[in-house]
Amino acid sequence: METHQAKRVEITIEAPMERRLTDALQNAGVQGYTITPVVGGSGRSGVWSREGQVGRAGGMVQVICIIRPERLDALLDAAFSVVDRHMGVVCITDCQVLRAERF
Amino acid sequence: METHQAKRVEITIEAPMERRLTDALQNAGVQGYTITPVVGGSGRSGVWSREGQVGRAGGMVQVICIIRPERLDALLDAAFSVVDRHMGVVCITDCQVLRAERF
Amino acid sequence: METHQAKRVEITIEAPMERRLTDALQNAGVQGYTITPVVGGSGRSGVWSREGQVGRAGGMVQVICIIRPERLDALLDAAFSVVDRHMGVVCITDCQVLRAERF
Amino acid sequence: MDGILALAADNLISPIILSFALGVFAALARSDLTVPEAAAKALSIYLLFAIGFKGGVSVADHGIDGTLALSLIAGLILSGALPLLAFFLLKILTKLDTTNAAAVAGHYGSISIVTFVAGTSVLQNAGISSEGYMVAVAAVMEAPAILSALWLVSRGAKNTDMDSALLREILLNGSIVLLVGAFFIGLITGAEGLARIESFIVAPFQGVLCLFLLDMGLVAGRGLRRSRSVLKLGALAFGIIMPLCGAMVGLGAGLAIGLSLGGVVLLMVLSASASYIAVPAAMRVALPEADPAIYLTLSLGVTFPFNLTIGIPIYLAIATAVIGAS
Amino acid sequence: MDGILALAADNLISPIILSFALGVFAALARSDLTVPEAAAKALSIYLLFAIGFKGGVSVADHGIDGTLALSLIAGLILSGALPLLAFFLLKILTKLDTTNAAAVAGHYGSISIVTFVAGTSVLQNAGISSEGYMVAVAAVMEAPAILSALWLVSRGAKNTDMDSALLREILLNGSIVLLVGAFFIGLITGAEGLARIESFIVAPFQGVLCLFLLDMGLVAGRGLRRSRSVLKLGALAFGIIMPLCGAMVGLGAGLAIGLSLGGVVLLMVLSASASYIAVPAAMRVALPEADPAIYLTLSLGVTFPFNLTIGIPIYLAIATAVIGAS
Amino acid sequence: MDGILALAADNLISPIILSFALGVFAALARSDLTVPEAAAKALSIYLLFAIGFKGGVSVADHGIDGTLALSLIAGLILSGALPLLAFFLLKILTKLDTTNAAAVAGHYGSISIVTFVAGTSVLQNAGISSEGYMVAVAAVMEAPAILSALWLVSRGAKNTDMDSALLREILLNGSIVLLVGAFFIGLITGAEGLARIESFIVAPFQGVLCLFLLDMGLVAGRGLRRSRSVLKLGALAFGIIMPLCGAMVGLGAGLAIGLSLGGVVLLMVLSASASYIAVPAAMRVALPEADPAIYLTLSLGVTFPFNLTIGIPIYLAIATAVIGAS
Ligand SMILES: Nc1ncnc2c1ncn2[C@@H]1O[C@H](COP(=O)(O)O)[C@@H](O)[C@H]1O
Ligand SMILES: Nc1ncnc2c1ncn2[C@@H]1O[C@H](COP(=O)(O)O)[C@@H](O)[C@H]1O
Ligand SMILES: Nc1ncnc2c1ncn2[C@@H]1O[C@H](COP(=O)(O)O)[C@@H](O)[C@H]1O
Ligand code: NA
Ligand code: NA
Ligand code: NA
Repeated sequence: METHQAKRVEITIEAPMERRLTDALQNAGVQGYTITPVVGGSGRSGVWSREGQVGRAGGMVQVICIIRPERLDALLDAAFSVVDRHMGVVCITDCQVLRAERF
Repeated sequence: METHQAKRVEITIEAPMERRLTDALQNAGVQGYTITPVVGGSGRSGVWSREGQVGRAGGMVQVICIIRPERLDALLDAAFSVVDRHMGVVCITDCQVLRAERF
Repeated sequence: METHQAKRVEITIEAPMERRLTDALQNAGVQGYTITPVVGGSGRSGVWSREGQVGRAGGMVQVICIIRPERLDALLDAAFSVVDRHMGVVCITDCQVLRAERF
Repeated sequence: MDGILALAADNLISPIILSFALGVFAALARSDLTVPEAAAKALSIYLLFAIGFKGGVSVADHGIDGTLALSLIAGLILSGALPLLAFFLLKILTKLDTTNAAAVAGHYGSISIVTFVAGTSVLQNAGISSEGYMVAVAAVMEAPAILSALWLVSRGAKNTDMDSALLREILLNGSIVLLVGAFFIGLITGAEGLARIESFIVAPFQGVLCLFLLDMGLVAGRGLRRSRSVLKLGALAFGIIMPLCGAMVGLGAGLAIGLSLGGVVLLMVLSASASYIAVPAAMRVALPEADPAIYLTLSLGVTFPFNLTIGIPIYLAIATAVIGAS
Repeated sequence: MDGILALAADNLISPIILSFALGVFAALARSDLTVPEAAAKALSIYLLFAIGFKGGVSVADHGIDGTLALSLIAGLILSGALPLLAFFLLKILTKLDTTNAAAVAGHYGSISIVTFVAGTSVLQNAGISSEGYMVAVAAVMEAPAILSALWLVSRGAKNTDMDSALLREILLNGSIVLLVGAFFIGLITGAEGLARIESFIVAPFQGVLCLFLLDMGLVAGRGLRRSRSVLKLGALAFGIIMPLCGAMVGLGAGLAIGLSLGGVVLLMVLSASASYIAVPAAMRVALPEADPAIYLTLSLGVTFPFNLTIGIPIYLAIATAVIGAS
Repeated sequence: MDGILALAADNLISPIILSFALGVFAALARSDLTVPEAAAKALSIYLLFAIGFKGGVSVADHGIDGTLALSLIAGLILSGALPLLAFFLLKILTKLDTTNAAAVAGHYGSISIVTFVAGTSVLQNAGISSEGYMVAVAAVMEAPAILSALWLVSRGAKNTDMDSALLREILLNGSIVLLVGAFFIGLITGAEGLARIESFIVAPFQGVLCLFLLDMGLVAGRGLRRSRSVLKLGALAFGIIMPLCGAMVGLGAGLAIGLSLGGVVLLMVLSASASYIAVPAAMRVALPEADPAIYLTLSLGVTFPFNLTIGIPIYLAIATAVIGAS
């Protein structure tokens, strides 16, 4: 099966920033992303868990974007503008995709 | 610690197709996979979110398979037969695993 | 944008072992990790799903750690000491991160 | 006529309708108010269980009358036939291609259980009784419409992913199993069973419905906001004309099989309502090329609120006039 | 005898049992009916809170009688000892290895709170009162069985992952803390506290139980479907013989410490029931080599429905006969 | 004085407070007892809907009196002004930097709706009536405090991420929309609407509140366990002194605008309470440098239980004394 080179960018970000991040991505021309839930974690600011929480403040989500390599920089600039002063981890991996015309 | 080369295949697919995909994987001899939830996303067909939804129609899941490199093609053929006409993203990454005998 | 080489370790482990794993990680000096939910899967011990379950026994979670390459071995030793006799998959990928000082 | 207007007004200012409106407003205003998916599913499980159970108890109480079998058959036929009518209307009113038109048509043959519940509570407030087994009729109307929709597509030599697995999924989909199962539990345990769980499934029912409709309003509003562009005027017109036509067909069927006034109204409501849970899932599998934004927005964003607010009082008025006159 | 049969029949056609049956049916038929995990957990939190609270209020009302301490001690001993009996039976009836047999045995020393609730509601329907503190006995019976199971394995020089962290987890596991905590809240606030929250924890209780049992039926049915192969005839027999034997031991203990008829029946039910929440989690940690399919299917798929349907009426009949005769 | 102590004692041993205590205990003991996130959110949706609706019905019943507008204005001013007081106290009592102090201050200008509910139920038990529109006052007090906090930071030439998107998010945040929306639904449908859903939003209310407070106890306890180190003595003192000061300001405002005894107490409670849902989310966006451990622990771990247990009875006592005397 024919596969094509792409980049998988996984951004772990505070839930209250989610809409700002996806808006920034859209503005940077990134139309495809998938949001997955996060139930807890640990970092320099301590351990946290979503259990029993009512508000969105104390939680994070992951936004996963798969894009062509040449568009990576635009995406990272957009993501960085949002993540900058906030908690959040940006992790980029090389990957292969089927149906390259979709990206 | 000794690690072994493997492939990580992450298939984002519409929830109503989940059982069809896992059946196809089983038939192709892929016995190990992990299903993770997806809460929202965006693509060529627009933005969506699982919040408040009752049915499965408007949602996706991720199916993650870790397999030996030599079995990748069989898996992709099986996945593609299901994903083909449907929404869905297939993303393949090189990875290392512990305990290779399990894969 | 400047990126830095790192490792992404994704550990899929039974939910009752979650705290033991994160404790072992902390003891091995790994302070940063993110926990994501798993809703079902299949392996040598059969097919399972979290739907309708009340207890934690019949479920798994994913613990994702992003670390500097040189600290990978310490992390794997810690993870392996917990995963050893238990169900669980450890998958390591090369990745790039922004803001290397955080890892 | 005054009575109808009063009824319609009364209906419009009920907490249930206003909760739906609040949800739509919150979604359109882009508030972050949301009901968690698990909570929405739990509410729907409660509603299906309660509706089915009460229907079963009512049949246990009043006995099965001769029209039960006829009503079930009428339901099957209506569900199978209404998509043809819908398809025809869509071809006249809109420019949708065959696949999309068939997918939409499938939704209108099937039913919305919440619209059905709203119908029963309008009847209740008006002091009109109805056949308890109408719940079972609702259940049998869920699935045939899907087959009709797929037939409409395959007729055009298009490819559908229909197979036996899908057929089993359609017939055994969660909401049908729960509704029918609870119906039989109610039928078997009867008034005694009801007495045990009455303060769970009867007393708080209307309140739970408010929260469920709040959620449906949120989902509908989000859909409307995102799909404004796909809704051309013709499609909008279809979303209002189709339930009216469907209700007329339901009226004819109800009169033909001799249902009571309440039963006739409920059959009209079932015929007029459109699915937004079972059918969309089946369409994603069998007709992946059809655009969900179109069928979901029409069904949940246009027809559902239309029925809930003015549709039901109109159907009741028409049925009262026709049956009173005959 | 007629009375027992009538009671058993009455028990079988209650909405609660039928809801369980519906769940099993839906799972075996591979319907996509599911209860979200969060909803199932919420239901169980409600049930534990309500059960504990009502037990505490009942003790506050009737005062603590002399047998309270004795009952708690009896509970501890039963929970520790029943796994030995179970292990012995398993070695006779099945070919399970030591690890798996010990894991299963641990489940049967511990308890199922829903079986306990079903027991109290059968008593209630029969107009038989029982000691409110039996809830506390249920709580103390959760944990010791786990230690017995681990001892059974370590005796065989096998390795278990028992450590102080696990011990704390077992003793402070969520369901014990909630049950005991709610018991004390009920005890402290008494009838006045109950009056405030009665319409939440008493009136809708049976109805909530229906939905919870629907979910347990779904989980049990899914387990049965997937694990049919692991269930040999010997294991199946164990799943029915063990509760009967356990109930007899419970009967002896109840008589010895002088419980009322209702109390004796509840102690029998506790002894006969098997855990499917706390113990499985502990076993995954301490005995990862034991196969969950075996112990979960036996406990939830065989013993649970057996107790719910015919077990409890049998225990009540036996206790009535024995106590009436003495 | 005796009356107050009795009331305080009575308050302390209510199932609601004890449920909170149970949650804190379970979290500190590291029990794995948890309420799923979706269930916690569902409980809060229920509470907001019920509170808003009942407030609206009460206004529909008693009519709008002249002080409604005054009360809303008072609420807006209090919410905007209290953060200044809080900031001042923080600068005296603690060594927090400007950003953290401003973030904490914002929480104390805003309100906790559960504390408000606890206040209404203490009033109810004491047979004291209050203005139904106090719910609307609660709603208007949610947001202005956030703007004050941001002003406090920007004054120091620090950077805040305030923009129009955030402003819309604050004003249309889910809890405000639901509370105000339900208020209007109650106002429009009145006593008739209430009659329909009373057995859902009135009867089980206190019981649902118990489970919600169990969850809040768990969250607060987990916060306390993890953030013990960040809580210096000065901060702790602030967590108790600030609500007392806030209540005094609220008392003055309530007397000035001529509220009834009950209304004055509720305004005191609102002024004394601190937000832990809407404000934290806004702070994460606008003041990411502020440490959530500080503001959440203070608000939920210190001030919330203080108000719930002894704060409210004290405010009631003071208000009674002052109003009785005048
Ligand atoms: N090295 C890491 N690997 C994976 N997730 C991380 C890592 N560091 C931080 N995170 C996630 O990001 C959140 C915030 O991190 P921090 O800003 O360091 O407190 C944590 O709670 C984790 O969920
Ligand atoms: N480039 C992408 N990266 C990550 N997820 C994607 C991407 N494109 C599509 N998706 C996911 O797949 C779903 C369907 O995509 P589409 O078929 O393009 O509408 C989206 O809603 C996303 O959840
Ligand atoms: N090859 C694999 N790829 C992804 N997940 C796996 C794989 N093998 C096992 N798993 C996950 O690990 C769980 C336990 O595996 P096992 O111990 O093989 O039964 C499965 O239920 C899956 O969730
Ligand atoms: Na219809
Ligand atoms: Na037992
Ligand atoms: Na305040």
